[in-house]
Amino acid sequence: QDLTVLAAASLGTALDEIATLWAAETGGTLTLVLAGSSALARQIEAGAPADVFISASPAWMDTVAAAGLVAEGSRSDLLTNSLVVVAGAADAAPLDLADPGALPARIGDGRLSLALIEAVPAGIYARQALANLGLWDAVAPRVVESDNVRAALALVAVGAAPVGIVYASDAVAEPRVAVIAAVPPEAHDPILYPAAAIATGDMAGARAFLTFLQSEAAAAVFRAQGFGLPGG
Amino acid sequence: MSLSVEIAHRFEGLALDVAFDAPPGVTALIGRSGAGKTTVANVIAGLMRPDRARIALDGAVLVDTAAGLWPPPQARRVGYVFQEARLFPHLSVRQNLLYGARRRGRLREGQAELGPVTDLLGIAALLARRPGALSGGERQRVAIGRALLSGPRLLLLDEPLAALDPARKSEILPYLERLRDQSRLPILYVSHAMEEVARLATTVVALDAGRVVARGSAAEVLSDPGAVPALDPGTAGAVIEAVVEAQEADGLTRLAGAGGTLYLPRLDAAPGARVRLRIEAQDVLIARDRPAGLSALNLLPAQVLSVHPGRGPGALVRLRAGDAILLARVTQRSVAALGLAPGLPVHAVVKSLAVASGNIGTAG
Amino acid sequence: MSLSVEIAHRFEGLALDVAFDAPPGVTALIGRSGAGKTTVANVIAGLMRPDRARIALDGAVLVDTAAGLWPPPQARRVGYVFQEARLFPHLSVRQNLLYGARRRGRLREGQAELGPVTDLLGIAALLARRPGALSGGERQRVAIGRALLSGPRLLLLDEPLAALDPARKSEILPYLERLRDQSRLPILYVSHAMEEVARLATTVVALDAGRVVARGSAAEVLSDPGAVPALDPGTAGAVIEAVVEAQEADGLTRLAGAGGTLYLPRLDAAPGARVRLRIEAQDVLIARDRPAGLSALNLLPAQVLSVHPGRGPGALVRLRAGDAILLARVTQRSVAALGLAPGLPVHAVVKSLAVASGNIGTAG
Amino acid sequence: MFAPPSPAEWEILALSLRVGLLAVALALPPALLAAHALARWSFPGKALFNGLVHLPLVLPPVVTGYLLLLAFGPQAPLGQALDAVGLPIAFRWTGAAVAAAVMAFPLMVRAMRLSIEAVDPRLEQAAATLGAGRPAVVLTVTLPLALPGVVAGAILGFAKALGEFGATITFVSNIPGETRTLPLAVYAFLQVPGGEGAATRMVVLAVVLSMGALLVSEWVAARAARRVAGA
Amino acid sequence: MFAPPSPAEWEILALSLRVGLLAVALALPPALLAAHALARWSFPGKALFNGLVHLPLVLPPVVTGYLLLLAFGPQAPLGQALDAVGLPIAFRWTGAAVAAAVMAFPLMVRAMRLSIEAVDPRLEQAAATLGAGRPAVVLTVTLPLALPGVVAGAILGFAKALGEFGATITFVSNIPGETRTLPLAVYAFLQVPGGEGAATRMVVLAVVLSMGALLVSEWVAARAARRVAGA
Ligand SMILES: Nc1ncnc2c1ncn2[C@@H]1O[C@H](COP(=O)(O)OP(=O)(O)OP(=O)(O)O)[C@@H](O)[C@H]1O
Ligand SMILES: Nc1ncnc2c1ncn2[C@@H]1O[C@H](COP(=O)(O)OP(=O)(O)OP(=O)(O)O)[C@@H](O)[C@H]1O
Ligand code: MOO
Ligand SMILES: [Mg+2]
Ligand SMILES: [Mg+2]
Repeated sequence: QDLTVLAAASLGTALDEIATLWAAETGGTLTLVLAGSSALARQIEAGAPADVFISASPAWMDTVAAAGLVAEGSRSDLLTNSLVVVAGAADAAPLDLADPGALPARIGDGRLSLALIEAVPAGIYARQALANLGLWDAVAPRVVESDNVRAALALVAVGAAPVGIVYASDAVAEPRVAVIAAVPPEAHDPILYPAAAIATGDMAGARAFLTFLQSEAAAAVFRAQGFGLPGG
Repeated sequence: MSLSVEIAHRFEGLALDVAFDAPPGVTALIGRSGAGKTTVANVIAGLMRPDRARIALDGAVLVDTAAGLWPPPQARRVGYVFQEARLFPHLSVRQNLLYGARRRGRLREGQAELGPVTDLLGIAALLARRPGALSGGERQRVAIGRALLSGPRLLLLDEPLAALDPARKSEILPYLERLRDQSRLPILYVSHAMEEVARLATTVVALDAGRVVARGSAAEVLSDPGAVPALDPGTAGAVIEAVVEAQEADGLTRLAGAGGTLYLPRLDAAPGARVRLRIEAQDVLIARDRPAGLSALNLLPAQVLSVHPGRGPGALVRLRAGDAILLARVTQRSVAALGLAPGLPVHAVVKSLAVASGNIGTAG
Repeated sequence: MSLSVEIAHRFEGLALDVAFDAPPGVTALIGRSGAGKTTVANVIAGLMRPDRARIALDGAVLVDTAAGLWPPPQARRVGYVFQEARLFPHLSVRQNLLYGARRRGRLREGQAELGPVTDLLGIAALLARRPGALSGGERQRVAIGRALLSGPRLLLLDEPLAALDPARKSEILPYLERLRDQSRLPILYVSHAMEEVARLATTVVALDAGRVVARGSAAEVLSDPGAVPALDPGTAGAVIEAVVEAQEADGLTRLAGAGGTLYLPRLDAAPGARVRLRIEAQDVLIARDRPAGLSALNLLPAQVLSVHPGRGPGALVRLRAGDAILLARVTQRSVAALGLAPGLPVHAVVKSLAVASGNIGTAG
Repeated sequence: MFAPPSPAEWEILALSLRVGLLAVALALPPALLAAHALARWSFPGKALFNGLVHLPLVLPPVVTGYLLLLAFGPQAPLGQALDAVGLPIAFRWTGAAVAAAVMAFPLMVRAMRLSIEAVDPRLEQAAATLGAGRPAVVLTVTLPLALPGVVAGAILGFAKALGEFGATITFVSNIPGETRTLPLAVYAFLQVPGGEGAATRMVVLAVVLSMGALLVSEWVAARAARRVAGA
Repeated sequence: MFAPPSPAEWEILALSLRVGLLAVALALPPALLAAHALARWSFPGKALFNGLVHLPLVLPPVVTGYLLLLAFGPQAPLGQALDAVGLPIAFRWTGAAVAAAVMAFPLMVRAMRLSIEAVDPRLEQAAATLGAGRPAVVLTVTLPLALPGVVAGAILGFAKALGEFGATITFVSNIPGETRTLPLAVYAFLQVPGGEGAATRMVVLAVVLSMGALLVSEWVAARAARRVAGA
C-alpha cells in the first residue's frame, strides 16, 4: 500500500529503513514527510494529506486528537527515548549526576547545551530532570537553548559548549561527542513517541502500517538507532 | 491655428505673469537667461502646473486651471524640443525618431516618413546608433526630428539650435521655415539668436523677469527703437518684405522692395515669390548723396523718419524707403556731421552680402 | 605656459587624429558638430583614454600613452566647463562653486574668493539655491564659476556660452578676457560662435571629421581666405591690432591701426593700450574714391592684395591697410564694376558701429 | 563526497529550480506594480502599504508560513477556491513557490523601486509630450531603463527562493518530490545522526546552482546596462 | 490580548531593536564597500565575489548559522581572538547582531549597488576634474547621490535583522535577555500547543516596531531625495 507518513524529523533515518522493509513486505510505497511535530500537527489540522502521524511528543498528538483527527483506537506509544549527558569526545570522563557539584564543575565558565526548555520536548524533559535532581538552579545561568536536539548536540560536537543533554538516539552516531552520564528516567516524565492513523486518510492501510511498526523487524531498526520500545 | 496663453506663477525669485497670443506661424519667445521662457513652455506642454493658466488653441480651450481643465501632456499633442535633448538612451536613433509616431499610431497610418526628416537633419547615418554615442549637436538634431515625427498640433522649441554649428543651423532653418509655411502649426520658438528669430518669427514676445515687455509682429518689435532696450542693443534690425524679380547670371537675385531694387546672393525662390529680409541696423550706412564707386550694390533712396540717440555713442535712425521701414545704427558724430533730422532725404547703403543668408527667409 | 596635444583614436564613424600646440592665451577649437571637439577635450581632461595620446603642458609631459603615462583627472588640474553644466544636484550653488577649491585646499589657503566670481557671473543671488531650480543659462554660469574657483593650470571650455543670451555673453566675455590676460593659463575654447572665437582666441585650430584642417594665430586663420571653406562662409573676418589714442567726448574711442585712424564705440581701455579688433569681411565696403557724406567714420586707404571668388556670387578681397590685413566680402558684380585687381589703391569703409562690441577685445 | 548528484539529488535540485523560477514569475508582476507605485505614485496610505510590502521580511518565516497555511490551507476558503479552479497549492510544489514568492517579494520590490526612482523623470516627461500615456511611459521608458534593477530584483528573489526554509516547511511541509526543496532536504538530513555529509553535498549543490544563476543574471544585467549607455 | 507589553516582552523588544541596529551598523561599511566595488570597479574574480556576497541569501539560514559557529565559536581561533580583545560574540547579543548582519548583508549590498550604479558617472567625472580623488568622489558625490539607496538598504537590512531566526538560533542559541530576539520568542511559543496567543502578541509587537522603523526611514529617504531634486 502507498501511504503518507508525517513524522518527527528525528525519526528520518529509521523510517527510511523501515520504508524499504515495508516495500519488500507489501510492495507499497511510503512517502515520508519529515518536519517538526508542531508544524506537522498544525498541517494535519489544516487538512494536509496524511495517513499516519508519528509525533515526538504526546502533547502534539493530543492536539490532533482533540481536533478529532485521530482514528478511533489507533493511537499507541510507538517509541521511547532517554536523555544522556554528552561532552566533547576529548573530555570523556564519566560524570556523576548524583554529585551536586559535578555538573556545574564540568560546565565551568562554558555552557550547558539544551533544546528549547519551554518548547522542544528534549529541552522540556531535560529541565524537568535537572530540577528533580536539584541541579537546575546551579546550571540555569549557563544554559543555551537550540531550536532542536540536533542543534544542541552540534554545539557540543563543535566545542562551542563543553556539556549538553540530548536524546540517547542522537548521541549514538555522533563521533565527536562522548556520553558521560545517563539521565535517570525517573527524573522526568516518560519520553514517548505516539503514533496514530489519521481519520481523514487511508485508515485501513494506516492500521496495517502501525501494526508493521510493532513488528520485530521494525523494532530492530528503531533499537539500532538508539530508540527504546515501550515496555522493553 | 492660433494659440493664446495666460500664465501666472510665483517662484522664489521670480514672479511669472505673462499673457500673449501666438497667431499661426512662428512666435519667438525671447528674453534673458532666467526670464521664464522655459517655464512658459513647460506649462504649455503640461509638464508644470502653475498657480493659474489659461491656454486656448485655435479658440478651443486647452487648459483652464480656474475651471479645473488640465489635460495631461500626452493628450495635448504639443511637440517639445527641450533645451537638453532628452533622447531615450535605451533606444536607437531610429526608435527615438519613431517613438511619438508609434504612440500616436501615425506609423501604422503611414503618416510619418523617416526619410525626408533624417535627410534634412543630416542624421540618416546615425539611425542605428544609440544616443550615448552622439555628439551634442547630433543629439539635438535627433530631438527635433523626434518631435516633428510625432504629429504635433503645436510645436515648442526651446533653444533648439543653440548647440549647433552655424553650418548646421543654416541647414536646419529652411526646414523650420518650410514647416512653418506648410503645416500652419503654431510654433513657439525660444531663442537668444536674433538672426533665427528674425528669420523665422511672425510674432515676437519679449520676456523680462517673468513679464512680457514687448510683443507684436516681428517687423514691429524688431524695428521699434523703443523696444530695443529690452533686446540686445547689437541686435536691432528691421524686417522688410520684398518680391523676387529675377535670378541673375552672376549668382545674385534681384528683388523689388523697400522702395527700390535690391541685389542679394542667390535666393532659392522663384520670380514673384515674396521673401522677408532682416536688415540689421548695423549693416545700414547712410549717405547724404548717392555715392559712386562703392562696392555696395544696394543704394536705396530714403527719408529720415526719426533719430533715437542711444546711451552710448550710437544712435538708431529710422528710415522710410518706399513703404518699408529700415533701421540704421550710426554714431552720434555722424548724425551731427550729416545733419540727419526727420524729413531729410538720404540714401541707405546696404551691402548685398551683409544680409547674411541666416537673415533671409520666405515670407510666412 | 603652453600646451601641446597629439591624439589618435578610432570611433565607429570617426577617426580622430589631431596634433596642435596651444600657446599661452586662448586656443579656439572650432569645427562642425561631430568633428571631435568634445572628444579632444575629454582626452585632455583625462576622462577618455584614446588609442594614443601625448600631451605636454609647458614642456612637461603630462600624458604619454606610449610610455604608459596617464594620470587620473584629479591629478591634472585641468578645469573643465562641460557642454551640459554637470552641476552637483545635491549641493547648493555655493557648495558647487567651492567644490574644487575645497578639494584642492585653496579655500583654507584663502586663494579662492567667491565674491568677484559670483558678481561677475551674476550668480550672487543664486548661492543658496540648488541646481534643480536654476534656468539653463544660470546653470552654465555656475559651472564656469566652479571651474574657475578650482585653481586650474589649464582651462577647457566646451561651448560654455551656447546657452546664454547675448547680454549675458557680453558680460562674461570680458571676464574670460581678463582671465586670459592675467592668469596666463592656456585656455582651450570650443565654440561655434565666431565673435567669441575672434574676440578671445590667440590661436585657432579648426577640426573637420577628426582632423585638423587649419591651425595658426587667430589673425592668420580667420583672415586666410583659403581657410574659410573649413569655417562657415559667413564668418570670415580679419583680426587686426590697434592702439588706443584717445577717448573722445561723444563716446567714441580713437585708435591708431590698420594704416589710419579708427573710431569705435567707447572701449574700456586707457590710451596707449593695444586692442584687437575683429572686422568681419561682410562689414567692410570698398570704395574706389574716398566717399564723402557717408555715415561711416572709418575710411582707410588700402591696397587690394588679392581677390578670391567664392562658389556663390561673392568674393573675398584681401586688402592691406597700413601693415594690417583686412578682408572684405563683396559681390563679384562689384569686383567687375570697380575693376578690383591686385595693386589697386582703394578705400576700405568700416562702419564704427559695425564692429560689434563682441568683436573687440584687449590684445592677449 | 563530490561524486555527481544521484537521481534523488537531481530530483531535489530540479524541484528547487522549478520552485525558484515559478516564485520569481509569480512575484514579478505584483512586485513591479508595487515598486512603481512606491516610486512614482502618491496615494493615501502609502506608508502603510510600504509597511505591508516589507512584512514578510520582518515576520519570522515560520509565522509567514503559518499565516499562509491559515489562508491557503485545504480548509481555508481561499485554498478551496484555488482548488476549485484547478490550481491547488496546499502541500504542492506550487505552494512552495507561493511561499518563496511571498518571502522574496519585499526584496524584489526594493530593488525594482530603487531602479525606477533612478529613471530620469525628464525622459518620462519627454515621452508624455510625444503622446505616451501613463502605461505606455512605464512600458516603453521607465521599465526598460529600470531593467538592471528589475533583473537584480528577480535574481535576488530567485536566490531567496532557493534558500527559503521556514515559511515553506510550515506552509507546504516537506514532501519528497513535491515540496522538499534543497533547504528542506538539508534540514531533514541535519535532523538525523550522521546526516551531515549528505547535507553538505546538498549545500554545495545549492551554492553551485545559485552561482550559476547569478552569473547568468549579471551577464543579462550588464548587457542591459550597456544597451542604455549606448555604443 | 492587546494589553501593553509586559516587562518580559519589553526586554525582548528592546533586545531585538538593539540587535537590529547593531547588525545594520556592522553590515553598513562592508556593504557600502562591496556595493561600490560591484557597481564601479572591475577586477578579476568579480563574478565570484558577487556570488560570495549573495551566499547568505542562498544558503539555508541554519547552514549559515552553523558556519558562523565554526568560525566564531568559543573554540574557534577567530572567536578566541575576539574574546581576547574583549569583544566576545559567541552566545552574546553581539553575536546575534553578527548573524543578523551576515544575513542582511546581501540585501543591503544589492540595494546600495543599484543606487550607486544610478549615479550619473558624468558627475563623478566632473568632480575628478575639480581635483577630487577616488575616495573624495565617492564621499562627496557618489554616496550623497546614492543616499536614498543607502537608506533603503539599511532599512531592508534592519527589517531582515528583526525577522532573522535560523542563523541566529543556530549561532548564538536562545538565551533569555541575551540572544532571545522576537522571532526566537515567537518560534518557542509556536512549538507548544496553545502558544499561538502569546506568539500573536509578539508578532504584533514585531510588526509595530518595524512599521515604525520603516516610516522613519521612508521619511529620511524622501528628504534625501528632495534635497537632490533641488528646490
Ligand atoms: N523649480 C523651480 N523652483 C524655483 N525657481 C525656479 C524653478 N524652476 C525655475 N526657476 C527659476 O525661474 C526662473 C525662470 O527659469 P526658466 O528656466 O524659465 O528661465 P529661461 O528663461 O528658460 O532661462 P534660460 O535662457 O537660461 O534657459 C529662473 O530664475 C529660475 O531660477
Ligand atoms: N562613445 C562613442 N562611441 C562612438 N562614437 C562616438 C562616441 N563618442 C563620440 N562619438 C562620435 O565621435 C564624433 C565626435 O564627437 P564629439 O562629441 O567629439 O563631437 P563635437 O565636435 O564635440 O560635436 P558638437 O559640436 O556637436 O558637440 C561624433 O560623430 C560622435 O558620434
Ligand atoms: O530567516 Mo530565514 O530563517 O529566511 O528562513
Ligand atoms: Mg530655458
Ligand atoms: Mg561637443
